[in-house]
Amino acid sequence: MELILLIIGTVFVNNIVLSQFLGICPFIGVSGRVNTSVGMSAAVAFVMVLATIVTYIIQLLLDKLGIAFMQTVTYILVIAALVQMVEIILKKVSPALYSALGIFLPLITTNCAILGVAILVYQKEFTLLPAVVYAFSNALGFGLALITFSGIREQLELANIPNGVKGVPIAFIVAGILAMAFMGFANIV
Amino acid sequence: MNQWNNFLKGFIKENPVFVFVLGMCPTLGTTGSAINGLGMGLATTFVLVLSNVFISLLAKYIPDKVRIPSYIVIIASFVTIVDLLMKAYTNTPGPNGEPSLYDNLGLFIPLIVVNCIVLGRAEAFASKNSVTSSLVDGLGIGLGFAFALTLLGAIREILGSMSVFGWKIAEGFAQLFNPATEYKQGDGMIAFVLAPGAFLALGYLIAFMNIIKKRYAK
Amino acid sequence: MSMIIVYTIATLSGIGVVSAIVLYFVAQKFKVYEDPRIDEVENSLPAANCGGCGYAGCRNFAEACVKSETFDGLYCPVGGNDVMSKAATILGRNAVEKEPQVAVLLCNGHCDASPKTNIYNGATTCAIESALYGGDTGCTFGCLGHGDCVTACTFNAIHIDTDTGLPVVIDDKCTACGACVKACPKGILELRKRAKANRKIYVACKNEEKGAIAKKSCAVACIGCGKCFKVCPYEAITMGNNLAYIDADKCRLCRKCVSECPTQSIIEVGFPPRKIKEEAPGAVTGENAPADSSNSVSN
Amino acid sequence: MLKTFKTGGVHPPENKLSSKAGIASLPLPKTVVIPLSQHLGVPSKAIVCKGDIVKTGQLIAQSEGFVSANIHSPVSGVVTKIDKTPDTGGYKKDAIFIDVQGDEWIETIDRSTELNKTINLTQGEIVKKIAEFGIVGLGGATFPAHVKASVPKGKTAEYLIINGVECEPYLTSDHALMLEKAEEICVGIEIMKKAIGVSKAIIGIENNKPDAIDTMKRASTGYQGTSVQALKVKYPQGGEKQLIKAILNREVPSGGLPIDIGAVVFNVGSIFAVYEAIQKNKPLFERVVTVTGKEIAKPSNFKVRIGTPISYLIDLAGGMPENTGKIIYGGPMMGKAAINTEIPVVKGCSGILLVSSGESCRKAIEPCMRCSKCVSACPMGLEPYLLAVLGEKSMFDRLEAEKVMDCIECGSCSYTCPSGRPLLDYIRYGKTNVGKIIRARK
Amino acid sequence: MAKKESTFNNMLITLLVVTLTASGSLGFVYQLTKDAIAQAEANKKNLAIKRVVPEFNNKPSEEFFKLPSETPGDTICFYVAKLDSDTVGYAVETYSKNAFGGLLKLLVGFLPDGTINNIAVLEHKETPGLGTKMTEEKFSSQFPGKNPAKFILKVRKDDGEVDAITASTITSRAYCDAVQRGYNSLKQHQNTEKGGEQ
Amino acid sequence: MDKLITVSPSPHVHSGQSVSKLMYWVIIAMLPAFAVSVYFFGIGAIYLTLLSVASCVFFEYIIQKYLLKTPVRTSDGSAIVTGMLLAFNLPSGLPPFIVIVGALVAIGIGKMTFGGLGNNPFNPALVGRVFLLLSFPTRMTKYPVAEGFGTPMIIPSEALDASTGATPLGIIKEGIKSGDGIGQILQSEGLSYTDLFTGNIGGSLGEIAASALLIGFAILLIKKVITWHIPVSVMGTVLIFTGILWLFGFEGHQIVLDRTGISLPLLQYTDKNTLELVPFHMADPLFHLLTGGLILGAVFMATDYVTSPMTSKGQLIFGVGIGIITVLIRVFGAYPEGVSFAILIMNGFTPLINRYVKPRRFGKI
Ligand SMILES: Cc1cc2nc3c(=O)[nH]c(=O)nc-3n(C[C@H](O)[C@H](O)[C@H](O)COP(=O)(O)O)c2cc1C
Ligand SMILES: Cc1cc2nc3c(=O)[nH]c(=O)nc-3n(C[C@H](O)[C@H](O)[C@H](O)COP(=O)(O)O)c2cc1C
Ligand SMILES: Cc1cc2nc3c(=O)[nH]c(=O)nc-3n(C[C@H](O)[C@H](O)[C@H](O)COP(=O)(O)O)c2cc1C
Ligand SMILES: Cc1cc2nc3c(=O)[nH]c(=O)nc-3n(C[C@H](O)[C@H](O)[C@H](O)CO)c2cc1C
Ligand code: SF4
Ligand code: SF4
Ligand code: SF4
Ligand code: SF4
Ligand code: FES
Repeated sequence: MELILLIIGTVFVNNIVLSQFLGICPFIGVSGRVNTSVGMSAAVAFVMVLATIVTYIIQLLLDKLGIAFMQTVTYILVIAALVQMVEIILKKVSPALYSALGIFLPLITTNCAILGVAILVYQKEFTLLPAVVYAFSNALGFGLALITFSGIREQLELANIPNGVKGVPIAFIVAGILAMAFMGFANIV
Repeated sequence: MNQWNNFLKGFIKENPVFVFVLGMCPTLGTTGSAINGLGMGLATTFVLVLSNVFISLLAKYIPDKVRIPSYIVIIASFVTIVDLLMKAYTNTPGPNGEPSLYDNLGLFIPLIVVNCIVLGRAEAFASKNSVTSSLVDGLGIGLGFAFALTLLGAIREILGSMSVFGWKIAEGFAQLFNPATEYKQGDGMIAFVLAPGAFLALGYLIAFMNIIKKRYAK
Repeated sequence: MSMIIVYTIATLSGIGVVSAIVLYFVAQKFKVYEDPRIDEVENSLPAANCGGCGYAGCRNFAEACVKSETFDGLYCPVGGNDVMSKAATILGRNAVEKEPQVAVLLCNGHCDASPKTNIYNGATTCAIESALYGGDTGCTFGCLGHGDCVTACTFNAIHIDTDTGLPVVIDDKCTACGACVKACPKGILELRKRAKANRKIYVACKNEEKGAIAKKSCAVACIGCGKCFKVCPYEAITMGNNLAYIDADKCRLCRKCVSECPTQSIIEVGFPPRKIKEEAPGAVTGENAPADSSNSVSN
Repeated sequence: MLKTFKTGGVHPPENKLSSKAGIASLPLPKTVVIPLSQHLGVPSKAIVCKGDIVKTGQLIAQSEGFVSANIHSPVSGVVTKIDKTPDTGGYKKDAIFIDVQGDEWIETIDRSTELNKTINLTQGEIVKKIAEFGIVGLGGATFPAHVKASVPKGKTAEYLIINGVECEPYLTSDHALMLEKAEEICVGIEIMKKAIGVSKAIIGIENNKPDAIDTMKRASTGYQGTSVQALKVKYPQGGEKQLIKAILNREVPSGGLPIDIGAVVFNVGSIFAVYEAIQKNKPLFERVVTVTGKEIAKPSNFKVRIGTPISYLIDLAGGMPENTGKIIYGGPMMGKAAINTEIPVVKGCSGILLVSSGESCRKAIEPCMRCSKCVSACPMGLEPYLLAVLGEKSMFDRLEAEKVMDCIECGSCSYTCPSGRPLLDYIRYGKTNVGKIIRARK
Repeated sequence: MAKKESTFNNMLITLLVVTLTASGSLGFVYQLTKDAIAQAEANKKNLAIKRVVPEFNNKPSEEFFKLPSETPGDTICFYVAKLDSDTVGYAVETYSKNAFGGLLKLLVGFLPDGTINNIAVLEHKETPGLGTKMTEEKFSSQFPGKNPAKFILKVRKDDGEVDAITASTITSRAYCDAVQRGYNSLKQHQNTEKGGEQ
Repeated sequence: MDKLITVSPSPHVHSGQSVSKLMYWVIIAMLPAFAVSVYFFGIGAIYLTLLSVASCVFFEYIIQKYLLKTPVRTSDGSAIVTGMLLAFNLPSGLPPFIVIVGALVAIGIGKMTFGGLGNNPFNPALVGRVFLLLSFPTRMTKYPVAEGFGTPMIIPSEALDASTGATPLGIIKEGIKSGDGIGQILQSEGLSYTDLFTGNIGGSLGEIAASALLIGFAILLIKKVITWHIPVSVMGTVLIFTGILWLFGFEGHQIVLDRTGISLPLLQYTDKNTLELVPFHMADPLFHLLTGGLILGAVFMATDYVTSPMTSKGQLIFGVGIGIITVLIRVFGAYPEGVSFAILIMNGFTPLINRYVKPRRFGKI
């Protein structure tokens, strides 16, 4: 039950994109097409869970040695290596999966959402299971926002957007209204 | 390249926020007030300048295949240094118990490491240019970023809390509209302080900059 | 030195080295062949992996560059022009310098010359009107004036002249991309060689009907009388389908044909005003010879 | 019980002004112009030359392939020239010009009016004769009738559907024909049944023609397997896919033909033409044309020789009203607006509609407000608003994915759109281009 | 600029060198800032305490104890402020779970006699512009100087003496509830202490 | 003949329906509800509506004419509808400044930024309303006590506490927060179903009178402006969902069987680390149907053409989504009313619905 509430809270109430402001760059950049967003969301979910597990273990080590301040450096190194490894392996093992998800992998290294969630897991003092659930539901939240958003953008492609706001500005404005709508979920858990 | 132009380009022509739309998370997440925006901008500038300088120094010696990991480590180190320094020296709460600057920026300080601007400049500029150029480039882009964040912060603060850099402009201003309203107590449109306002304000700001740029180009 | 520093160094270096080694072996073990140019292009990119180009990361963008024939719609906002030209060098793409051309409208049926015979009241695009109706002036070959070409041009090089109702190409803005030529359902836009000072001489008519009928629907129609054909000293003019056509490659811009045309359907553009007295033919060629040779240099 | 199709449809004001007018014959015009492309498919080839003397019913242009049709002279006289003549859109097409002299028919035609019920020909002979006598569908598409009558191998027809729906507002030519030639139509149906090898035929008639329903019911009682089905009034019930759905509750699959679900559809006019061809040896050179309009003095149905200029018909119906703003060749929903009145009547012309200048202009175009009224109106279950934008933006791959090729161009969408958007214009544009792409792929 | 050739050896060495230097310098900076950071952390707590209790000269952030609250399972933290070993006040970290956004945490400073000295909001999830007005003068100034023994810590709607924040009765109630809870714990503590002395 | 003949592709006739006719029917359908609000709130209702409509039309005109330089289309009536619906969603007695800001946000951000009528993905009036709710929560959650023509036109902020109250849902929410049972709360407030039907309750201008809104619904249906799908699915879902939650209590233990409510235990996350069993109160389905602008939203706002799905199947999904989210927010969330948010959220999903829910294609194999 607690975990279910955690999922709902993370996906809807404290949506990683719309209220935590993490992973905005891919949110704006890769949201032109619904299909691409689906691939991106899946890739993020995969890496986010994996990275959370690995950094969770690293953190145990850091805490043991009393060098928690090394968090940023070690996390990013590990995440970067991890992503690259996944990419290489995926390319060989399952080219189909690679062409569906793999192309998003490099983009994910420099995505605040992954590192951000890893750090948040630490700050919220989760144990491993809630940490994984938390990471996964953040990825879900990211996917929810991204896919909805790309649907809107695909539709806007057919609309007559005034020149000044075409492109990036309108994307932000849509995100703003979406964020406003999601405020409705405030305190739902 | 003329260093002055090199410096200036970060403000308008190659402004990381308005033009490249990079580093959006801190841009949105830390601009609830002008001062936070400025703080975040300066912290990023610090990392950007130092990593630019170091990478332009070291680029020659780093083999191609490991350059990205090496750069990341270098950048991450500077980020950690900023983090430590800010934790030590900008962590004093305000007189009425307002959260400290460090608390306000929170998560976004370590996240400088994944800010695309930093790695992007390292790779695209610093690794190929002289130390001075890289320094100026880092300063220009960094301050351009800081400028954008401060501007956005100021706009959101003015609209959202009727103050700027903490200074209340509300009192006199609101009376112009309707002295009778609650407004004179200095409420702004709170939506602008909240998440939606960040997106909206940034959207319109970029649109405005686009239009200006187009006019300017003509 | 305190233990903290030792731990720090040990952990970080440990993690660094371990991941480097693991990565190295993983990379060896799971090697896949890929076009080496992708690597090269990727290396020339900023590796910011920001997604600003619309692709999922720099490598993805590099692949797109290598795969596509041109750089249409491919642009790295972080690297800017430098990076793009580097990528172009790697892929050997900048060799495609074209002979400068410009779009020209082969119709002069402005409102006065070709009065309306019907009111067209459908969707205002040339493609749609021409699918059902030949045109509302009686000439079924001429410009419909709804400006599909204007919409097609991404360089703002065409606009409709409100007085004549015909599109006008601004030579300096035209990049000869040919979008308008493709867009025009009447096939009356043509890419022609660009001459010095944007001079050009061409028959502004595509009406294939017999002279009398053509003349009836449009005062400035080419009636296929062949007078220009006879007068052209360079055999640049060919006749066919009741029309004269001037081959831009052969035309030396001597302007003899222009005055021959009984319906003024040959148009000259970019020339200085004529002197009252007729110029000697030698002088004309002399004047224009350098124009031709400088052609390939300029632009 | 009234049947109808389920998806979409609209109900424009019917305005059947000439429904009581009967079919009038009219004097021959002085000259006729016979375009060589009067049917769907390859244009025919003229086999007469300038100066040739021709008789009524004589073959003057030959079919140029399977999907093509013979053309016979509608009058007797002299071929003055073979030249181009503008079609309704102003594009010039080849045509034979004939000066009328007298009215001498070729001998083989049986000009008597008595009903001939006995069918002597075999299945193959019937189809051959239909082809020979230049019969094309008179319901509008002018598809060569012999092609439809030759059921391809591997397919079997189960039902012959007779299209007496005439769902277009204003038009009454089929109505009038059913009232006057019910018996002949029933014999025609027997011929067609034999040709395509079916035993069941259903005549579909909309409920706004109760007299035609009665007449056809009475006439068809003697014929086994032929029945009349009354239908609820709804446009475009005359579209064959909708008609089959309404009567048989079967759907022609996307991209398929009626024969795929065992149906063949013919218009009542076509059936009458078949009757005349088989029983009276009369090629298709005249047809019933409705001349109508709110302002016209005498809305009428005329029996007209092909090639007669429409100005001639208009004069006989009381002349062109002062304020005519649009001349529609066909009905208001699917007809083409003609550029002038010099256009000749062709095989596919079922009516001439004169619209006053007040009504001839379209509504001003406003932005689409996504009211989805066009979606509910589309009988093919398409999304016209989307197809139109995609067409406008030339996004052809998406158009194909959105099934633009299924559109039957009925115009229900443009008719309903509160924003007055020229939806069908853009959809047609899209169809043309997608069609090109599909063909190029093959 | 010519790129450096990559071999396994120089790659490994570079990585090693980079990480070594990086971690070395990081460790160094950490050593430098360690104390300042600890100082700042402690400072934060002390500053908050300082705001709610009168002048003191001990280190309350180190002199604290916890008591179970009225609700079983929860604890309430007390910081004792002393001026030259005289207790001048208690900073009580109290809470209410009935605020609009759920949990509301306050630091209430009491004088030894139970009079409220000052209140600081530590943690809340109230609506900006509504519930957050509890930090504003207009509302918060109602409390200092009042002793809950005589002052009814309830909003006027519930027959108390506190003027609720406009449109935020819920927050106001929770605020009062939290203060009351702190006061009760304090009394309980003082009673047991007295009891202990006896 | 001298006159030029018109040519155009088919069809050559038109249904005669037009944007402005549809919009004016919507306005007419809103009039009964408007009349009720004038009856209860007096001049204030008229002032608020007029100001909102005027500002919406004004901003649309200015933006089209001077900023976008596109043809001015204010006469199509859509801005009037937006203005009226915005006013219908505001409490009477607001200072003009707030109303004008709302209109600017609705038209400027919600509509014209996207290119005007037909292009906006979100319901403009609701964008304006929610923006105001987030920006001026105090003013936006204070509803004047209805005193007919005696109600003050603009309530000064000093008098805010004295002359305002909350909506029935707000009352319940607050009551629940302080741990009371539903029946108890309603009894003390003296709310009856007759009041809910006739509009004798606190609330924003247009939401109060269920009966008047239903008359509007009938008008829209009869004039074929809208179809039944969205309103019925929204209201049906709310009835069913709240009904389930309400009935759920009978199987629970802690039941208060009174006229309007029951309470049942529910697990709630009350602290960072603890999960507690707290009493859970639930008003009955009819109460939920008649309050909180549900009918206003279902009939007038969710049905906005531009922002709702194109197919009837899609519209049903859309309506069910709105219903579910509304109940979730009302019962579990912070806000007493959830309709505005629910509609906006589902507006966000509309493009996806349109993408995946297609009409049944004729002859689909
Ligand atoms: C290429 C082509 C082939 C056709 N083949 C057949 C056929 O084999 N059998 C048949 O019954 N109809 C056939 N048709 C006729 C169509 O089913 C249809 O009756 C005709 O196009 C006119 O219908 P409409 O007026 O509804 O458009 C064919 C049509 C086309 C365009
Ligand atoms: C929208 C639409 C409406 C039609 N309406 C009629 C009609 O009212 N009467 C009719 O005979 N054919 C109508 N047709 C043509 C029929 O689809 C079909 O082509 C015809 O009945 C076949 O018979 P035919 O080949 O003898 O013409 C319509 C076609 C379409 C696409
Ligand atoms: C957007 C919104 C935010 C709210 N935030 C709070 C809040 O932070 N604190 C609070 O006590 N009530 C809050 N409420 C509850 C309402 O203001 C409720 O109407 C109020 O508690 C009852 O009015 P009263 O306080 O004047 O009795 C909020 C309501 C809404 C709609
Ligand atoms: C049935 C119907 C409902 C409408 N509902 C709304 C609404 O809720 N909010 C609004 O701003 N406009 C509404 N409009 C007006 C118009 O559609 C709206 O302004 C567009 O969203 C603007 O693009 C409605 C119009 C109709 C016909
Ligand atoms: S579309 Fe291309 S060829 Fe035509 S005018 Fe524009 S730039 Fe020139
Ligand atoms: S040139 Fe062609 S495309 Fe351009 S307006 Fe004329 S007809 Fe249309
Ligand atoms: S014209 Fe095509 S899209 Fe429009 S309603 Fe008819 S079938 Fe549907
Ligand atoms: S009927 Fe017209 S306005 Fe309505 S959705 Fe279709 S195209 Fe748009
Ligand atoms: S700054 Fe780019 S994803 Fe966060």
